[in-house]
Amino acid sequence: MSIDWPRIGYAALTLFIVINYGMIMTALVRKIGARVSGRYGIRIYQNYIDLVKNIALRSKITHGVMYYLGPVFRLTGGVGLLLFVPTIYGSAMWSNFSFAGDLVLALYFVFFGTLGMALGAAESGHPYSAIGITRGLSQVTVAELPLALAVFAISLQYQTLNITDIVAAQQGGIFNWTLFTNPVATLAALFAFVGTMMRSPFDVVIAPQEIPIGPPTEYHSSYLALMQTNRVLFPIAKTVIYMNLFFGGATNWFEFAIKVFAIYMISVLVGVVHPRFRVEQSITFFLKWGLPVGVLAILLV
Amino acid sequence: MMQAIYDRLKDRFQLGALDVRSRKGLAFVDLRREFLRPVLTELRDVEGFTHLILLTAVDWIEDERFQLTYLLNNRQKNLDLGLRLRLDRNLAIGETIHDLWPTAATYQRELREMFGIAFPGSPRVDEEFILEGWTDMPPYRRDFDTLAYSQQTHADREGRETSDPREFMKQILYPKD
Amino acid sequence: MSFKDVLSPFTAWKHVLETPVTIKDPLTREAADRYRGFHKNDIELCIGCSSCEAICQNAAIDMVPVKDPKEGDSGLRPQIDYGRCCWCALCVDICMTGSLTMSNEYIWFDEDPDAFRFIPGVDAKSWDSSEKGYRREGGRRLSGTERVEMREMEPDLRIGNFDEIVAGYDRAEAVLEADRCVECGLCVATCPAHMDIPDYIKTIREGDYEHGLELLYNSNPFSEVCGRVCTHNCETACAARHEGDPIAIRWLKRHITDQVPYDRYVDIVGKPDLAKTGQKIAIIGAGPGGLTAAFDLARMGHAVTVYEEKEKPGGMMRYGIPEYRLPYESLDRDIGVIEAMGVKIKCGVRIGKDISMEKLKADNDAVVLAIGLHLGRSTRVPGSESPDVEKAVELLRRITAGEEVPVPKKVVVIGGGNVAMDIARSMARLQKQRHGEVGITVTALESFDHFLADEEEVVESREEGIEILDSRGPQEVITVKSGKNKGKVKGLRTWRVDSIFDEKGRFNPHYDEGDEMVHDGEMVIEAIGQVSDVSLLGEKLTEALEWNRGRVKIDHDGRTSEPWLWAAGDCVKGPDVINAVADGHRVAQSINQVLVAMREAKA
Amino acid sequence: MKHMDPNFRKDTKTEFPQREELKPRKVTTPDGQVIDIEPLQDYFCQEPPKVHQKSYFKIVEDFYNWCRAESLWILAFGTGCGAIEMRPLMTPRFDAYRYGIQWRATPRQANLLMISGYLSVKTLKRAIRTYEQMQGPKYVVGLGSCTINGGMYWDSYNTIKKLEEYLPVDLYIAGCMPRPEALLAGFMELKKKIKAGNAEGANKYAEKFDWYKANQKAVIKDWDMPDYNW
Repeated sequence: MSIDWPRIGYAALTLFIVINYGMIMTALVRKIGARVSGRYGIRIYQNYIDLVKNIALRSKITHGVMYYLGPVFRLTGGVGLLLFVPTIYGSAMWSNFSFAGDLVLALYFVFFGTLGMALGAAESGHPYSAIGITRGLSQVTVAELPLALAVFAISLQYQTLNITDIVAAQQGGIFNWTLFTNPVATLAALFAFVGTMMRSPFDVVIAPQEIPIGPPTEYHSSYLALMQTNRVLFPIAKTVIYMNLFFGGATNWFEFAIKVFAIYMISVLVGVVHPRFRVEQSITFFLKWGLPVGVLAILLV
Repeated sequence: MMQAIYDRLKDRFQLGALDVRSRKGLAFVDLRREFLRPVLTELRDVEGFTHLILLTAVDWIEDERFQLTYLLNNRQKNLDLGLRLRLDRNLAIGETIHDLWPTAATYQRELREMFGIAFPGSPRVDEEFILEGWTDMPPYRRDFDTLAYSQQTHADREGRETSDPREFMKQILYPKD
Repeated sequence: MSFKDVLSPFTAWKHVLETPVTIKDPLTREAADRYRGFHKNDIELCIGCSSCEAICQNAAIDMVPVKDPKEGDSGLRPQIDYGRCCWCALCVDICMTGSLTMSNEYIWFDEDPDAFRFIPGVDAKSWDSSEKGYRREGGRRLSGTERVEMREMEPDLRIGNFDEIVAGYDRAEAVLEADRCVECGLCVATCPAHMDIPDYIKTIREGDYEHGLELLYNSNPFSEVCGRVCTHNCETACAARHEGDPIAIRWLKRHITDQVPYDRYVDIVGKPDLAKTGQKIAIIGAGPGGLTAAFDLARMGHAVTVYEEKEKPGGMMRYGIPEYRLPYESLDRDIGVIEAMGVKIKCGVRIGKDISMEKLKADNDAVVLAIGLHLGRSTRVPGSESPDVEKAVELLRRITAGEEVPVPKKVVVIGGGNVAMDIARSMARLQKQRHGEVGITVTALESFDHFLADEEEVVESREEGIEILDSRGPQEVITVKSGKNKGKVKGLRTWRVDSIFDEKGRFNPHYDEGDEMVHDGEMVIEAIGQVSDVSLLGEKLTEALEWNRGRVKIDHDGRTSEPWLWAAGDCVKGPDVINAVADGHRVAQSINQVLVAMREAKA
Repeated sequence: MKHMDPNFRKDTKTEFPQREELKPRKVTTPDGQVIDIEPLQDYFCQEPPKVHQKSYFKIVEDFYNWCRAESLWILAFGTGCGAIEMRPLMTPRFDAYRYGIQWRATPRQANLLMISGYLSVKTLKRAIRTYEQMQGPKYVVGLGSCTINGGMYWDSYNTIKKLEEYLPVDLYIAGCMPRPEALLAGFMELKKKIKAGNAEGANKYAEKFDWYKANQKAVIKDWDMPDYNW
């Protein structure tokens, strides 16, 4: 197999664009959230400063190899997810490493970061990390169930596991989107979306006052900077999947920006105004509402 | 109402006079040590004083006595009754009542630490409660001088000096007197 | 969880387009008008009484020297430690002058923790000129402002007799008055005898009168006397004076002496328990100065003998102060205490006549001259040599001694001091007894603005029917020129005074000759000052001593140029009891030092 | 002034016994091995803090300092009553986030330790551990009278008076407590100090480590932790 060097370059460029987009967008989202609660909120470039500040810390302590690898895995999850998903439909340049079975890989990557994080955070030996991981894994598992079912439903619907094909099937008008062709599956997927974006009411994993930040309690300096990078990258990568699967994908960067922002805002819309669920509450919620909708989606197909 | 309760108990338990100087519905009574448990039990089970509001101590250093105050509350009738018990200060051993009210164990732990009153049999009574690494005399005892202790432990910031007006004026106005 | 519960939080999104509630610029935000911010102190108004320091629960305030003290101002100023302060503002609430206030400034940070200590008003701060901030509201004071009124005998009841006018506080009144004291101690330094004023006022509050009495007699053996007639300099220095009446320190002192039975006095004051030194001291004059020195020296173990020319001891306290102000009984009680200390008082002995100065010097280790001012001065206006022109001190002495004095229906007094008031009021009482009515005119040189007599004396005199005229300069005592009553006084001619002193401050009265008055009276009494009768010293000693403007020259401790002779009291210093007492203490201290040195030199 | 007994002497002789769980002991593992355990040695790191050098290039260090100042992460640990004054800063009324000031729930991620008022000896112990767990450069701000000279608790047997003897303090803010505005003003001052490169408390702590430890151990009698808790 020959290495397609330009493709790697384009992928790196994609990564760069998405990270910067994420930096600005998450800051903007925080500003919007602040506005809802009557504040001005952080400066739009605050994320960059925080990142540099963390990198610039002089002392860094480590708890072992896995502790060190944790954020790396986490970032790998985000990068991997993004790289195996076509960012811009119809553009060879921005399709990254999309291939025939990439939907399965993408689903795997959604989990990958979380697992890597779990290993790393566990090594830090902090009890709050352990609590956070337990909460996180149990909640993510349940929350992703509707997504899995929805993905199952649409792969049945489109008879493919290739994301590019799924996007292609949705082209030609807004009513070709899965949102309209299979609203039940979309709804099921949105349950999962809201549930895994680490926002209220499903953010008990990082409950800052209760189990200081949860899994990343012990993370700081460059480790934290890596995780911060992932934290702006990963949600967007995930949003890209949702965009591709249910909202017709994007054919250019402008459409990409608008759609990602809009889809992202769904979780924000819920998140900034709702209080936090406890773990068992959110599990019950997903089992009671998310799962039936997912099953219904499959049945309807 | 309080008087009626008092009258029912007074002779059987040789209670002291009923002190009702405080607000309405609050009274205090002195009692002897051997009657503490029977009186508390009777008050709790018969008279409806189901709640132990607090158990605290007063250091009557001049009389060489600790006074324990058991403040009970009757929620139905909105009555508060304080039982006052005097202990020899040099032999400060109280009687544990944690079996009557589990919460008393905590109060007794506190009294053990802050006043040095022992309560043999009370759960965890000898463990540290609030203080950590305390080696001096119990700090709520009145012969413990908190200001002196503070100055011997936590030095004041330097540069503080004051003058007494009467001495200062005398010295300046009548330097030779 | 109903569907509404899920949806209703979304209504919060309506805020997204509203202006945030956040304060745009919090760094320049002013605090409330009455915010308790950083302290300010009006350094001129402040008297350094340390009430703020005393009330501070956090020991945040130190009193530090800022300027030299003057009367009623300790010269200290509060320094506040913001490592202690909790901005409770009790210091502002208690401030006796209202000088300590707070600005509404509240931002202060520093790297150096020692920077947070400052003297408000002295160390310049940005908030010094701030108009806003916390201060006491209107009349609100933690300590009372009004003095408890002293009950006095009504004028028409008191005028016909020499009974004591002032009733004294009862316990409740005294406690109320004592409660106003903030125990600052500004009075202590101001009192010549440095009495422990705040401490004995405290004993009143606590009801421990015996301890109070002990404190009194520690520093003043004439506490009964001073409780009645003291010139109370302390009250002019009182911190309470600045926003109300000063504490009635004199009456509180009297209250203590009133409360303790006399037979307990000697026990409480305590007889000297020192071994006798065997050294002897003679004191000439049984007035406050001499007797105080005698009291102290006796308590130091010396043998003290007091020689008094007059029939009874007490000096000016007995023969100068009328009985209605100071009952002889009170004086006798104080003298009784002094005698109980072992002091021998020999009355009716005039030095220079009965015993010579030389003999005194030879028989004693030290001699104290405390002869007071017993000779009246004359105005020397024409007619003042008339036999009907009397001197106030002389007349007062005769009244006290029970001698017969002429009591005409109309009397004119020259003078505006307390002695003038004393003689006027004494004569008024005699007139009332003799004639049933009062006819006294007091002509003072000073205007009422600069009057010498105490205001209460003036008020009470007027209540008793005495006419007081200010700014009148005596020009002539008018006598009957002819006839049966030739030589008898019939009045005093006075001119209005324009000014008393010239530009250089010397006594040089200037009169308005157009404004002439004639005051009718068959007797004129001069009360314009006194001098000492130094004739007892004898020629040789008078020559040997150094003098200073008519008075014996003394050093700080009261020692004259003759090493064996000390002088104390009015004859060398100021004209009142408490100064004489202070003098007595000083002299006793000095003599004791010398005597101890002599003893040690011998041993 | 409060009355003080001049004859009172604190007990300086009694040593506080070491806690049972910290004593060296032998433990039998599940597989039957017997091992020695010395908790203070085994459970904690024993390495003292190091002085960290500044960046070699001044322009880089300046840029870093600017970022450090503009991204001030505060540990949300209320050590005293002043903690309540920080809540208005977090909430819409003052919204400190717009100045780059944020609160972090863990010392690892925080740069600024606020000593918000009185420190009892017990809390001091926690504050020291917390401070040492923070990553440098780190800053300490003392709030109010209590941290400067004991404040209201000047006569308390269990409250320390001079904070700078135990931790390197970058800034004190006067008040009891200082209002949120005063806190903000203090933060702005701290920012200036950081940008000027003068906020080197962490290095100072490392340099004078022995002095700080001696002071800390003078008041904390039950020193049941290693000398350096990273």
